[in-house]
Amino acid sequence: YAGAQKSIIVQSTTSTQNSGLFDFILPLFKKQTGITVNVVAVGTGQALKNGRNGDGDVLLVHAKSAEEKFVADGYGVKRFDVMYNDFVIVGPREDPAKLAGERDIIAALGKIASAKTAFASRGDDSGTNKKERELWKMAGIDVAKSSGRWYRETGSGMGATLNLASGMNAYTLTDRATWIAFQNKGKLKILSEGDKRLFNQYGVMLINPQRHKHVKSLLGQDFIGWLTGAKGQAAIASYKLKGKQLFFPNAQKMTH
Amino acid sequence: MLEQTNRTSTSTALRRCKPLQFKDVVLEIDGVALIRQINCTLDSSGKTIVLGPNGAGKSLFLRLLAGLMEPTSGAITGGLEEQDGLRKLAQDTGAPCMSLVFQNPVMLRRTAFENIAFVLRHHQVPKHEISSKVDKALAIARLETRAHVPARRLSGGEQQRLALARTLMINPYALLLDEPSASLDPLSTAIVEDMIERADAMGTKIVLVTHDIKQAKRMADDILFIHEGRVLAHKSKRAFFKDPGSKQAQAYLDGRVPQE
Amino acid sequence: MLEQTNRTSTSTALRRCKPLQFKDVVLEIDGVALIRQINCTLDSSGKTIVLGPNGAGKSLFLRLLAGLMEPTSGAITGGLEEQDGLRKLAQDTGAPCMSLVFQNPVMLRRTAFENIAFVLRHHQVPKHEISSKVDKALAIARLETRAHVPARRLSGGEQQRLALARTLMINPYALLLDEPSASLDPLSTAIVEDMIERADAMGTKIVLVTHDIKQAKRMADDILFIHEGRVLAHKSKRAFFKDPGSKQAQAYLDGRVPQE
Amino acid sequence: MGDFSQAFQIAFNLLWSMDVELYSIVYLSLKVSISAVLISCALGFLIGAALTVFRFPGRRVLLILFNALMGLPPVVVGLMVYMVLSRSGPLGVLGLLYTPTAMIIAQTVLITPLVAALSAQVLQELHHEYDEFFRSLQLSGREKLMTLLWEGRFGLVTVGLAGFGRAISEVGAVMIVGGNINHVTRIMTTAIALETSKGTLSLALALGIILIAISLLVNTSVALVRSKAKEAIYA
Amino acid sequence: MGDFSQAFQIAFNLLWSMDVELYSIVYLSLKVSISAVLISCALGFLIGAALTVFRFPGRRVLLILFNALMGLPPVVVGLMVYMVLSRSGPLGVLGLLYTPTAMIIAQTVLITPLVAALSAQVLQELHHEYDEFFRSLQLSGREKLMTLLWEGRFGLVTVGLAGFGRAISEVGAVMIVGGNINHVTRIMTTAIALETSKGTLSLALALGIILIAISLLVNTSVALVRSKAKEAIYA
Ligand SMILES: Nc1ncnc2c1ncn2[C@@H]1O[C@H](COP(=O)(O)OP(=O)(O)OP(=O)(O)O)[C@@H](O)[C@H]1O
Ligand SMILES: Nc1ncnc2c1ncn2[C@@H]1O[C@H](COP(=O)(O)OP(=O)(O)OP(=O)(O)O)[C@@H](O)[C@H]1O
Ligand SMILES: [Mg+2]
Ligand SMILES: [Mg+2]
Repeated sequence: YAGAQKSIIVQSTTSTQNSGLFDFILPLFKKQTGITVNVVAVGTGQALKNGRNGDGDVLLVHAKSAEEKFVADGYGVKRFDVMYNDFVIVGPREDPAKLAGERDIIAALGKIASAKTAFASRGDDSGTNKKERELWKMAGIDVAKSSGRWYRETGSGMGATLNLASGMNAYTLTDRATWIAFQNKGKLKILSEGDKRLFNQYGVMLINPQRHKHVKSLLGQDFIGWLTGAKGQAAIASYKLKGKQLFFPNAQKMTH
Repeated sequence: MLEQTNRTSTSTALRRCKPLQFKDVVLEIDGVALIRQINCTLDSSGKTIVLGPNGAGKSLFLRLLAGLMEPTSGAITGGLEEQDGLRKLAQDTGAPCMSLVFQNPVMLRRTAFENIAFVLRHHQVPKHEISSKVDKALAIARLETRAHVPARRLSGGEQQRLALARTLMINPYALLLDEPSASLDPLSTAIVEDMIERADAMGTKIVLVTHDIKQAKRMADDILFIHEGRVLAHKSKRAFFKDPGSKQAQAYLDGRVPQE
Repeated sequence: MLEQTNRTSTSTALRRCKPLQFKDVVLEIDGVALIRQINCTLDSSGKTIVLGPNGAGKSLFLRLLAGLMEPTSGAITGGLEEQDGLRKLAQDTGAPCMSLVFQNPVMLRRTAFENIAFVLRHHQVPKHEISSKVDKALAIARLETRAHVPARRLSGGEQQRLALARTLMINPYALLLDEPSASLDPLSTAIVEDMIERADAMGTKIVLVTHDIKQAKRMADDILFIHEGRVLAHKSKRAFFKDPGSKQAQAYLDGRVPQE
Repeated sequence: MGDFSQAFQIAFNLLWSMDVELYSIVYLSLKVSISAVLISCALGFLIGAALTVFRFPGRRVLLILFNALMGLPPVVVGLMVYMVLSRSGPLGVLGLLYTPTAMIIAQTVLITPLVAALSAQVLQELHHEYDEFFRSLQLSGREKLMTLLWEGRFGLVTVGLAGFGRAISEVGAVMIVGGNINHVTRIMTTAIALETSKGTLSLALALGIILIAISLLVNTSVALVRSKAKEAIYA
Repeated sequence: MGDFSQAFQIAFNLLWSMDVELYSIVYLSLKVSISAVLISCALGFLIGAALTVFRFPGRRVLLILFNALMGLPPVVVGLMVYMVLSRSGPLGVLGLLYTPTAMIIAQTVLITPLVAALSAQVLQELHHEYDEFFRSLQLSGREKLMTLLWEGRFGLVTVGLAGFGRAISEVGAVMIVGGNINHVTRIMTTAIALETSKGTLSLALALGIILIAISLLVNTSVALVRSKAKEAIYA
């Protein structure tokens, strides 16, 4: 009815929320369309589960294979690339494992493992965590054996893991956006970055209205369209923190 | 002085009750027999005075009589217990079967006024009558000036008088009193005895525990002597004071240790 | 029967105390004057019996005397209050300045045995003596068989005897008793009176509140009559019973309402 | 360590600047927690009193159960309420998930056992005192129950405050069922959790200080009302 | 919604399979929470008793303060302890952050006010009864305090259980200072939070069920000991 607020729920991850991206682009979207976007930021797995249960209209996460399975299982309509950034390795300024300047991520991880210096892993099956384990595997290191010793699985979100790394001067893998926005850096700094394998892709999809009738598919489509369209992409590109761009739009041209 | 309500007619009906009878009553707590064996029959009216040394089981006897405790074995019958019709009537009119005034006055965390009003409210007294009835009760207990003092701040004797006035308001068919004048001044004692006599005159059954032998002599119709959880004597006043019937009772009256 | 400890000599020393004196004592609670004005001097030994109607302020008087309440104005002096040396001694030997037996016995959530042991433990009685002393106290209170019953489950009279025995164990220089025989049987009353007499004979100051006029006649050295927060008479026993000195006191003794 | 003083500084500035967003978050926190506490007290006091007044088989087991449920983890409560309110849950059609109502439900589930167990404790002491008196007056169960609650009113206030304390400080349950949606379901504790995960610890601590200040305010008001009721004199 | 029954199934299987990892998590949970509760009771009972026994200026303010601190948010407690124990904090040299000790400290800070406020409530009722008796015996403050604690033992057990409930169910504080490090500082609640964020809700719920079962076990044991102590008879 008239005056009723148009709003949708987006299930997303903590990294997008913590980076401040939503706080920047959502008011723009609202101004242009009058639609309020309510973001529920949770762990990647929880976001997917909530999506499967139909507790939301749109899903925006960064775990490509899980997202594709989500769509393939019929929970989502169609997945679109939205933007990317990259992962970096941060660690203590003293850099006991001598990582500084090491572009090759595999070599960097090898140095950490052989120095047995503390490494904080999210250990929560999130997109970031999946990427990290994939990298250790490529480096041929069985971190499970060192769990509880130098390899610390924090079982929590990126922010909490960074707090822990900062508190115990540990190395960790983080997405660049969260890192730039993070305030409690302590003695941590970026020590390894730039490897192609550290690419981090975000995707967006509508939750399948055929499965969940209440899904606001029109409003949801509007949001996805905007995000992957010119205006949204421009908005993402223009979000800067401390003078640095955090996310790089890379949506395919979309028609609707 | 006793409040004569317009429920007198009902009350009289209620008083048509059977004698109260203890049959082989035993009460054990934690395996210790506190009431060892009691057989006795109390008339459905009149004043029974219960005597006996400290710890004899007098208070337990009253509790059993009032149905506040279940005997371990044996049975207590009579009163209105078995007459469902009358018991129902009692509940409808709000008059309880029996009413017990405890040895230690139980005071609600309210003012003296509210303590009495509470009891009335739970006995179907119409709202608009409560305030005036409470005032009357306070006058009986000579607590007019203490009406709005928290009851638990009253003096020992004041609390005892309040507890008694509170109970009399509900016009019970049997009134069980556990040392009601233990900490009363002589005047209050006289007034309380007078109130009890009036209740008796109306046909209310009185069972009164006391250590005041003068009081027993003044008031008793019959006397029940309890010793170590047993009834050693149950006689008319005259008979009891003539011959207490056991050396324990004799020793009790004399204030000395029973001789072997 | 009263426990005569090896601390008798100290106790005697302690008893060299000044008369207890009330000077213009007023006690108000919530703006109501409960003790209106009390001036009196109690000898440092002997048995003072306090009489007065319910709510007169007798228990408050004892509380003020024991230092449990502060007067709103006026002062209570004497005893060991001002003699710091002696007060210190009292604390070292564990004998309190005074000891009060309350109108309602205060029972710890422990057995009868432990209730007495508690008091002893807090009065520097050596550990190995406690058990035998407790047994003696229990014997005095005739509670040997109830030693291991939780105190709050004892009968009214048993609790009162326990409270008294507990207090006597600590051999106070002044013993304040608030209706100690109110719910005692005649034998217990006689024993309690005997115990009080023995304490008196040892030089302990006794202040006893009672409504039992016979008891007052038996025991008193002097009588203090309190009425509505005022001392209306303070005389020797003989003088008081010959002439109570006020129509209120006369009415009290007669058990009637004072005439205007 | 300047973090603490910095936090106080930020807390003060926030309050001083009359930040509208902060006030609406504070308002929602209080609204949710006070609603939950009122419902929990209504339920918990009744349960506590019923467990005290009525003797029935299983009573002791229930008492132990409620004591144990004081240890109900907020996250688990959040999960359970989530599963019920989720679109694919039994009450999904109501569309309550991610609303303040859902948060009130979750907090109510969380606190009711605490209130019930503690009030049973408070009331049992009183029941010892009054049981025989009530029975001698032939009070019905309902009458006993209501009277006991009134007699225990002073102790129950503290129980209610314990419930309030747990509700206002709780984050696990409301986070799951409320979703910490900005301007919709964000409350003090979820905001604190968010700021913590952003690493803005001083701001998080500042919010914490404000939360404790609110809690102090609530407790002080209750204490004032209570001392007017002259607790010491009646008890 | 089969999630619930599935959760019970998983919980049962987990317990049945004698999963070593599960047991070590349960063990650490109990170790941390019980340690914290014991310390909190030692402190909180004393504080509660002291606030009851001693009259001093500021006593009422302190009582209100402890009541208010029942609403201390776990995350805030976690943050404060984190700041103190962090490498750059005042006690950083001790290297306690991310150890079970840190978790015990955080939980102790969290629960002590709860225990203090509730025990003050329990003890005040008793103090009414005993105050004059104690004073007539000229007990010292310390003696009064210890006696009051003993007389109040039955009520204090429930207070302790409330503290235990809050400790064992708490996640915000231990997460921050413990870090939920696998094999080192992971306990039941942090594991539940982790599984929740992974979206494996059934497993999370299963762990919750186990946690409640443990809580039940602890409470049942306490209740058994307590009924041996014949509470009803002494009180
Ligand atoms: N719940 C209980 N547990 C254990 N013993 C009890 C319990 N209740 C009463 N007793 C014991 O039973 C005995 C009788 O108690 P009761 O209160 O009937 O005595 P009484 O005759 O009223 O004495 P008094 O004249 O002192 O009031 C006492 O020795 C008392 O200690
Ligand atoms: N804390 C209080 N608040 C208000 N009134 C009180 C308080 N304490 C005592 N009173 C009142 O003071 C009066 C005197 O009390 P007190 O207990 O001294 O009487 P008493 O002479 O010992 O009477 P009794 O013979 O009944 O024991 C009573 O009317 C009582 O109601
Ligand atoms: Mg008795
Ligand atoms: Mg008195």
